[in-house]
Amino acid sequence: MLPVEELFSNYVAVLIAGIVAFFMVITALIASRLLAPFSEEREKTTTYECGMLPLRRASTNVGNRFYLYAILFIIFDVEAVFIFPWAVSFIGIGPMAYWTMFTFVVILGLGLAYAWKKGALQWR
Amino acid sequence: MTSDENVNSTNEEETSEVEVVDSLEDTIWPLINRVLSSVDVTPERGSIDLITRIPRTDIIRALQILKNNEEVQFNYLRCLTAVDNESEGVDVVYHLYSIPKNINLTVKTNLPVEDKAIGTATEVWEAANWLERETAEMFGIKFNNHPDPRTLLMPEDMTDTFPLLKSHPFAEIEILQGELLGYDRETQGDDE
Amino acid sequence: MSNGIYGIEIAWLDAVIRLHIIVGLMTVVVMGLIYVERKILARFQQRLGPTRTGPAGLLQSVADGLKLVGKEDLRPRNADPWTFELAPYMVFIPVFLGFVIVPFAFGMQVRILELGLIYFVATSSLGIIGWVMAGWGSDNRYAMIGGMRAAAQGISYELPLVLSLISVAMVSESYNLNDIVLSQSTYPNLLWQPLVLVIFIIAGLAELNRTPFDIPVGESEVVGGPFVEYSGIRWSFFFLAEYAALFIMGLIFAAVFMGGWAWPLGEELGRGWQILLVTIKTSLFIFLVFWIRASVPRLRIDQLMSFSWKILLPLAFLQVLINGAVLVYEAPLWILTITGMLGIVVLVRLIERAVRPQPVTNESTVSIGNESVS
Amino acid sequence: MVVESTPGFETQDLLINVGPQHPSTHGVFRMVLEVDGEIVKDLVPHIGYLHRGAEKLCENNDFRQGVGYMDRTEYLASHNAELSYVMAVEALAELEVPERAQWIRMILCELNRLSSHFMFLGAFGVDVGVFGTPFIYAWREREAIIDLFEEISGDRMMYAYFRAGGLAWEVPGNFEERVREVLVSTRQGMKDFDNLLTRNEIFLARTKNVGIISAEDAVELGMSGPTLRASGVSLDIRKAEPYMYYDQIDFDVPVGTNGDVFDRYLVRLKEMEQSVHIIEQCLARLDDGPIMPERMPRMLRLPEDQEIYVRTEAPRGEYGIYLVSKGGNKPWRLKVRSACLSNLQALKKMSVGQYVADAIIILGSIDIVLSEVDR
Amino acid sequence: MRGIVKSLATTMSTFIRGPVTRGYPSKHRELPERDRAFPLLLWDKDIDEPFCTGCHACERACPVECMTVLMKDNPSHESQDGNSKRRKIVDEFWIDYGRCMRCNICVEVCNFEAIAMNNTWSGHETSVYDRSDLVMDLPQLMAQSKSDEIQEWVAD
Repeated sequence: MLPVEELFSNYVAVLIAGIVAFFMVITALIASRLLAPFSEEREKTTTYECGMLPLRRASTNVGNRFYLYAILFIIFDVEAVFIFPWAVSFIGIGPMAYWTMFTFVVILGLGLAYAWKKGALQWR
Repeated sequence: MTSDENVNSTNEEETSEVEVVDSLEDTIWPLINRVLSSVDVTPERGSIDLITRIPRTDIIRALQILKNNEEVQFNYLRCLTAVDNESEGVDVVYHLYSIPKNINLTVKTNLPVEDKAIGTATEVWEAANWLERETAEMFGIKFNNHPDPRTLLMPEDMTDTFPLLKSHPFAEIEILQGELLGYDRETQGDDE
Repeated sequence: MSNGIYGIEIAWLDAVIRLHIIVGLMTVVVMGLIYVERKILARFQQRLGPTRTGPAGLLQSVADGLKLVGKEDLRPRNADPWTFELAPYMVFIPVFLGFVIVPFAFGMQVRILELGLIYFVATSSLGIIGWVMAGWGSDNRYAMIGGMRAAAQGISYELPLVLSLISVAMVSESYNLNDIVLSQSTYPNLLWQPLVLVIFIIAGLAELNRTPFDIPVGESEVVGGPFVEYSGIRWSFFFLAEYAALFIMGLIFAAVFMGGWAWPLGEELGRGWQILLVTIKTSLFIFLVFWIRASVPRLRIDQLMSFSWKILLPLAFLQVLINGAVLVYEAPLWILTITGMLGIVVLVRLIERAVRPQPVTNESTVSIGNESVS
Repeated sequence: MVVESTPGFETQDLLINVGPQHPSTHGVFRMVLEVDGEIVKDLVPHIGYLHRGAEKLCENNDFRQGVGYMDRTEYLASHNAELSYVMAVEALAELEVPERAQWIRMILCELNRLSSHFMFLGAFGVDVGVFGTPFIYAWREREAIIDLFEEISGDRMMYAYFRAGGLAWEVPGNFEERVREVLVSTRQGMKDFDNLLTRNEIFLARTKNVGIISAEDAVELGMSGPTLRASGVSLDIRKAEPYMYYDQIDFDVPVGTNGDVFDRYLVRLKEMEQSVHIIEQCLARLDDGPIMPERMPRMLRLPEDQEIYVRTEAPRGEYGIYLVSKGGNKPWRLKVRSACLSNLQALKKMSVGQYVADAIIILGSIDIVLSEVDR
Repeated sequence: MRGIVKSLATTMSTFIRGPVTRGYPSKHRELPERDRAFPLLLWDKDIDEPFCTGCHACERACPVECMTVLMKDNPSHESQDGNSKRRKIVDEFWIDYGRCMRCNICVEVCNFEAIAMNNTWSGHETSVYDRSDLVMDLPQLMAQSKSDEIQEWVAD
């Protein structure tokens, strides 16, 4: 185990990585802006619609299935978040920790089974 | 092009008149005649299929009978098209096939030039839908009560000219296209 | 690692230098991967692949890159400017962040993070936002559908991926990639976790949007998906991100399941050998991805979702519980091997059952002969 | 131009325009999908982008010149398209086609069926989502067949090899052994496809119970060919109304039971085996002899007021030629009955209620050739 | 899963079998003798003039009307103290390759075997930037036959 200060100082590298990546994108974009030709033409800036003129705006409603999966995901991702700290420390704590998590997972498993039964996992 | 005398239609004339009456008995004509007893129907001897002519007022009713009658069961519409006979009007031609009985029948009906309208066969077979749309736009035939009377192959706005009519010019469109594509330069080159 | 390379002790400068090495490495590797993928796929399809640029087409990626830089960068006039412009950043940056933790050899990584695996999972799922932004911002139907599909798929396969990594971390008792690799110096994790390996590969393919899970970008349906409206350099960042993600996934696979730079029988190796080992193990994963791409069709969205939620997720949970039981009662690890193998059998059975059409029909679908006339 | 969507919360189905410039429309076909989520609510097909007026052109060209136009109506199975046309002309002109020419025609037509079905398998595999592999497999085998066609007729796609009365010229001397060589590679290709797709779980999941059309609907819509037979109707013109020497040949007609996309795939694959079988029998029956009738007029003229509707079994179904003659050396009216046009009519019926991705593979499973649809 | 494994095995088997394609622009396939690209005019080497007499037979037989032929009196005819037996000879000949549908009919109708389909690779690689460049004139149509680049294949 590393000392706490070093634990966080390592994450400075993550920030730097983000900045490096950002500059990588922006330099490439600037290089392209300088090198690439640009011609203003109305036809070019229409969206690709298989050769036809766009029928209407694309950003309309989204199928409600997607939201349902998003909700399910949040439920189970939270569960995963609880499992994360447990996974590497339960051996030290002992069987009690294991059975606690077991119960938790089983309850969520029942929840999944319920969602399944209710048809939430069915696309239609 | 020079040897026109070799045309091999020597024995055509003899066959047509005499054999029609005899050979019709070998075909499915008796059967069809029985089935379509309520309709005014005249037979003709086709090359491989029997051709029957039905007046246009009766045509859809006749087709219904042909499809639904147990003896013939023409459940398959092979083809629907038209033939432009210039002054004699336009023939609408239905090629029927009976899958259970394995028999063919060609049904023809004549439309006069001035009133090219006929009932729609989509009431009988769904297959007629696109075929009628194509025939309509190509020959200017109006299929009454057609469920989807848009153009099929032609542009949406091309509802006044009918390309497959004999009166429609063959080459004009091509010349027009050629000009659009820059063929006029080539023709100038040819004239040198 | 606190002792920097080249004796540089200042932490941030050290990080900057290491990250710049990564930038170069990533660019070269991605170009190489694109070339290798084209060559390998061509070979699977009995084609030649690129041959015209350079010897054996080696410079193909360079030519592609130059072309992309010099290509006109278009933005549809109905597109949402900010979403559209920011999407490449949002796709590329999270992928690049993933390079912070991946180990290339002992002591060869940007940083050892104590929560390395969690960090990896966190960054890799961030990219989905970029995909949705690209899809939404382009004002294009294909892009929009593609973006939605990418989101649905991304979040659905996130869970099996997370749980498979948790399972491995339970055996190695750490989220620290360095420790995970070191814990495998005798036996690699894949021996104890065969089912998890399969789940990881499947979920990994889905996270990478690779065949058979390439529905967000499916050429024959949504014509490239979220980035259909992107061109030139902006488009190339989606591509770069895709292949960089593939590279990272391969490295994680090597580190987590194959023991990274450690030789299975645990002898100390020189750095060159370690890098070679990591390269081989990574290549294995990448080759498998290419191989699968050349061989299988694409799933449909409902099948894709139900496969994740109904098959992978329960199996992954089960594996976590079994792992826990075995570890907490200190049972021998080979039990895990056996249960894992059983799990794979169950997985295969479930897949085959799922494939069977719902109304059960006659087994011989096509009857030869003339008899069945309607 | 772009129409603003009305503000508010009412549900609005997404209209997706697939084609004419889309990778999987197999040419310039356009369909407008009305989509709710991922489910197709409605489908409107648009055709006509490739309409060249082949029928009108043929009315203005003589019978020899017309052959070239027939090639172009069905560019993936040109031999089969030519066959209907020359058969129609032969029947009206009462030409007796020599035996050898008939056998060679049968071999070429069946080979063309093989090449066309390979094309289907390849394109269909790509529609289902395998990255290119089936396409290249298909191309590999198709290439062998097309090379053979090129050795025989001189062209790779537009053969113009059949003539009213027989064949344009004699086949090369090594014809039989070349056909046998091609059959060997064809078998290998079929095996590769079988291994690659037929039992692949993902492929099964994608194709089984998708795009089902019942036998009654298929007949009602005038579908033909493998697409119809997959629904369980055993209608093969080669069996029902044999032309050429198909009545002397032993072969089966594979029939599907479900009428889904998978059946359409499998029926074609099985049909290819039958084609190989037919070609082998034809090769055994092939004798020396003339390839054109002895008394062949230099300029073909047809009798007056005759008409004929000739139908043959092309790879995609019934390819019919309706030929009306009013004398002279040109047809008065020539109608091409396109199998694809009728099959395509069923697309809407098959696709509504399916997923967007399914609509694509259903279109692929019909195996359309747009130049035949539009003519 | 077993089916997927089978698919993987299939692709692996083709991986081992090796490529079947060629590096096209640098490597050409051998063309069969009968291969037909676009029509060309043939050059009578014995007399050093084209076989073609400009009789318009091909022009009339062409389904797409891509040919234009002009005829003239042969200056090297025997009556003009030449060594040629042809009284008339082709003056100008244009073929629009952009229109030609390569149906071989012009070759079949020719009574002098003066026109043939190009069966070399150069006949297949005729891309141009301008449509009008596809209209070939007499020297262009003769060039390949003059330089012995094509072998004529005549159907029996």
